[in-house]
Amino acid sequence: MVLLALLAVTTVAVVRVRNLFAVAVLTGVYSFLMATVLIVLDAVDVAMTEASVGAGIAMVLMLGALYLTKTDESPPVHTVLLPVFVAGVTGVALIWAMSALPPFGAAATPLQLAGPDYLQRSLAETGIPNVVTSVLASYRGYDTLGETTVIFTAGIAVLLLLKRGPAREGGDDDQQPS
Amino acid sequence: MQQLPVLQVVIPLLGALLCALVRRPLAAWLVATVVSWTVPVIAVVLLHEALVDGVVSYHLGGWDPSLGIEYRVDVVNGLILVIVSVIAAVIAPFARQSVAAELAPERVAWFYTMYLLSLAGMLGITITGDAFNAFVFLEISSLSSYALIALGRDRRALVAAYQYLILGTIGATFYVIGVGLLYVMTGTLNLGLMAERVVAVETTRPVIAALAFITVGISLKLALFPLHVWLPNAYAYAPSTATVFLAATSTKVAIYLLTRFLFFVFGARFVFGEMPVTPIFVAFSIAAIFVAATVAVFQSDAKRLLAYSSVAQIGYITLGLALATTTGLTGGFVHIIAHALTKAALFMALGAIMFRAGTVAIDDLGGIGRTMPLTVAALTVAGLSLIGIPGTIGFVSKWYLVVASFEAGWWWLAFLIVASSLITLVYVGRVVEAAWFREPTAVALAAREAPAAMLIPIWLLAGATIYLGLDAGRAAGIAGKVAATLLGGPQ
Amino acid sequence: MSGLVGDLVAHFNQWITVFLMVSGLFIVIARGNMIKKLVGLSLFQTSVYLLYIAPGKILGGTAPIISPRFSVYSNPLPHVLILTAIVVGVATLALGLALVVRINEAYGTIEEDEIFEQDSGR
Amino acid sequence: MRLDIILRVTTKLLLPLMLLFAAYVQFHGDFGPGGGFQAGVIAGATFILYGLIYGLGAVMRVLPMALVETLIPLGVLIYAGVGVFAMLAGGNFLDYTRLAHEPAHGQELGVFLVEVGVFVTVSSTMLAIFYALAGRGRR
Repeated sequence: MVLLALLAVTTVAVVRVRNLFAVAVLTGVYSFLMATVLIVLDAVDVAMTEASVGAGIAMVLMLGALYLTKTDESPPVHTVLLPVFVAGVTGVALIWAMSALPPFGAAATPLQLAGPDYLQRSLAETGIPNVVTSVLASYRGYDTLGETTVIFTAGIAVLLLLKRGPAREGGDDDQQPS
Repeated sequence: MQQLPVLQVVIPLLGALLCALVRRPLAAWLVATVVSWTVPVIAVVLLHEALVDGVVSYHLGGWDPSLGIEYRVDVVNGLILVIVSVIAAVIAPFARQSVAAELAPERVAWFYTMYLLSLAGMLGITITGDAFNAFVFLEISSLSSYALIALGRDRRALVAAYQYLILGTIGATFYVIGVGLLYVMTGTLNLGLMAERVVAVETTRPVIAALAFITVGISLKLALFPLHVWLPNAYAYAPSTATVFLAATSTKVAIYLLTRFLFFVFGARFVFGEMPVTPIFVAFSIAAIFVAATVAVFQSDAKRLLAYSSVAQIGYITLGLALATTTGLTGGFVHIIAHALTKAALFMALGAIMFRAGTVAIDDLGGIGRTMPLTVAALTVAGLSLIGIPGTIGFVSKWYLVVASFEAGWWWLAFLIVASSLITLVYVGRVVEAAWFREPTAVALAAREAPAAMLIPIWLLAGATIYLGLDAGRAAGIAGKVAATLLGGPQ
Repeated sequence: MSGLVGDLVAHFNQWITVFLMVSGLFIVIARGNMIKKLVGLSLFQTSVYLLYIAPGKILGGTAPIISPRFSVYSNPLPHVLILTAIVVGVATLALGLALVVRINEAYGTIEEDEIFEQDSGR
Repeated sequence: MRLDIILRVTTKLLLPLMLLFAAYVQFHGDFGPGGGFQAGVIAGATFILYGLIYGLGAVMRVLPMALVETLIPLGVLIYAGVGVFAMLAGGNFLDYTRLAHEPAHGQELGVFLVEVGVFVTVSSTMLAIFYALAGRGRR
C-alpha cells in the first residue's frame, strides 16, 4: 500500500516537473516502484522485465533522446479543460467498472476457475517448472513470436529514421509549398 | 492444406525478414512482389473453405483454443483477408518505380520490410481468434505504419507519424483495457469462448465498460469522426505507395475488428438492442460524412483532399454497421469493398502523377489530363465510383444503405445519404475539372504518361469498380452472407 | 490477511491504478512537449499492467514457479500478457523518441505549438 | 570520461560478470524468473556500457553495424524457423512436440530455441538503437 502511494506521488511529480531530465529519472523511480509492486503481486518475471525495461532501456532511450533535443518543457499554453474532461470521463468509467470486479486476491473468480489450467499441465507437458516461461514460449508462443516481431519492427523503424545514410537524406529539407 | 491459415500471416512475416536480410532494393521488391502475389491465393482458398464449411479453425502450436491461440476464418474475416491481400497484390508492381523515386536507395529494402510487416500485421489482426493476439498484431501493423508514414519527403510527415503514434497507442491501450476487463470477467482470451461466456455477465458494469473501451479504442484506429485527427496528415504526407496501402486497408481491418467485437463477442442483441450504440454511431457517422466531406472541398492538395474524403467514406461504413440490419450490414460491407478499390485506385493515380509531375497540388495539376490521359481517366472513373454514380460499385453500397434507412423508417437518413453524394461530387469535381478542362500548367506539360507498371494496376482497380458496379450481385452476394453470419450470432 | 483488510486493499489498489492511468492520459493530451507526451503515454500503458496482474493474484499464493514447497500459485497468464505489453510499450517509446529526434532536427523544437506555427506560416 | 582509469578498470571487471549473468538469466529461465528477453536486455546493456566507456569505435570493432543489422532479423528468423520446422515435421506451426521423439523433450528444445531467437533480436536491436542515437550527434 505504501508502495502504491509512492507510485501515485511519483506520478504527480512527473505531471508537475518541467525539467525533462528530472522526468526521465522519475520514470526510472516509477518503474522500480512498479516492479516492487509486481513482486508483491507474485509477478516476478514481469517485475524483472519492468525493472530492466523501465529503469534500464526506457531511461537510456530517454536520456539519449534528450541529449539530442532539449531538456526543458515550455509551460502549457492551452486550456486544460478538454484534457481534464477526457481523463476524467475515462477515470470515472474505470472506477465505475472496476468497483464491480471480483474482490482482490479471491481464488473463486472466473479468471481463476474458468481460465486454462496451465499450472496443472505445464510440468507434464513441457517439463518446465516456471509456468510463465512455458505459457510464454509454448502455449502462447505465437504471441511471443509477435512480440519479437514488434521489437524487430521497432528496431528497423528506428534505424530507418535515425541512421545516417551515405547520401544526403531528403527527409528534412524538402521545399514543397503547402 | 491445413496449414494455410498460418501461412497467410507467416509468409509476409518471413518476407519481411528476408527483405531486411538481402538489403538490395530490387531483391527486396521481388520478395515483396512474390509475397504479395501469394497471399491473395491463400486468402481466396480460405474464403472458399469458409463459404463451404462455415468456419476454418487452426490451432497454433497444436494447443487447444482454450490453452493457446486459435486462427479462425469465417466468411466475415475471409472477405477482409481477400480485400487486404488483393490490394497488396495490385500495389506490388506499382510500388517499384514509385518507391525508388520517393526514397533514398539505402532505405528502399527497409521500406519493403515495413510494408510487409504492416501487411502481416493486418492479416494477423483479421485472421486471429484471440483478443490479445489481435493486439500484438495490431501493434506490428501500427508500428510499421508509423515508420512508413515518417518516410514521406515532407518534414510534416514526421509530425504526422508522431501524432498517429500517440493517438494510435492511446487507442490500442484502450483496447487492451477493454480486453482486460473482459478477460477478468470471462477468464478467456479466445473470442469464441468469450462470446459464449459473456452472455451470462453481459449486464455487469465491467462488461459494459469493456464495450465502451474497446469501441472507443478501435474507433481511434479506424478514424471515426471526431477521432480522425491523425488521418489526413498521415495520408497526405506518407510516400505514395504507403498511402495507397494504408488508405485501402488499415481502416478496413480496424472496422472488421470492431465488427467482430460488436456482433460476435458482445452480440448484436446486447449491443444494439440494450445499449445506445445505434444512435451514437449514426450521429458520428453523419457528422463524419458531412464535416469531413465539406473540409475536403476546401483542400488545395489533392492527396489531402482524398484523405479527408476517407474520413467521410468511413462514415458510410459505420453507418451501415450501426443500422445492424441485414441490408445495412450488406451496404456497409459492400462499401468496405468499394472504398478499398476506389481509394486505392485514386491514391495510386495520384501516386503516378506524383511520379511524373512531382506534385499533387490541385493548382499545379491544371490540364494534366492532356499529358497523362490514361491516368486521369482512371482517376475520373474511380472518382465516379466515390460519388456513387450508377454503374459503379459506389452506387451499389449507397443503394443498400438508402434501402436500409427506409427499412428502419428513417427517411431523413436516406435523404442525407443522397445529399452527401452532392458534396462528394463537388470535391471530386474540383480535381477532375482541373485535370481535364483547365489550361495546362508548366508542370502538366512537362509530365508524361505514367509507365505501364503503374497504369495496369490503376486500371485493374478502376475496372474492378465498374465491373462490380455492373455485376452488382457479386459483391452484394458475399456481403449479404457476411451480414447473415454477423446477425446469426456465434456458431 | 483478514477479509476487511483485503477489501480495503482491493479498493485502494483500484483507485491508485485508475489514478495512474488518468494522470498518464492527462499528460498525453494536455502537454505540448513531445517527449513529455511520450512519458505520459508510457505511464498510461504501465498502469494497465496493474489492471491485468492484480486480478490474477490469489491471497496466500506464490509466484507461478512449480515447486513441491507450495500449493497455491497466482495465475500465470496475466503475467505473460503483460510481459508482451511491456515489450510493445518500450518498442513504441523507442520509435516515438526516434521521431522526436528527427522532428527536432527538422524544426528546431519539440513543442507542438511552435511546430504548428512553423507549418502554418509557410 | 575517457581518461577515467577507475571507470575503465571497473567496467572491464564488470563486463564478463554481466555477460555471465545474462547467460544465467537466459538458461535459467525454465526454473526461475527470466528468459530470452531479459537476458537480451542485459547483454545489450553490457555492450552499451562498453561503448559508453571505451567509445563507439571500440564496440563497433567487436560488433559492426552490418552484423547487428543482420542479427535483428536473424533472431526472428530463428523463432519463425522453429515454427516452420515443426510444420515440416507434420505438426502445426510452433508445435514443439514434433521437434523430438518425446513430446516433453520437444517442448523443452523448442522453448530453448525460441528463447535464443528472442535473445538475438532483443540484444541486437538495443545495440542498433544505441548506435543510431550515438551516431546522430547533437546539431
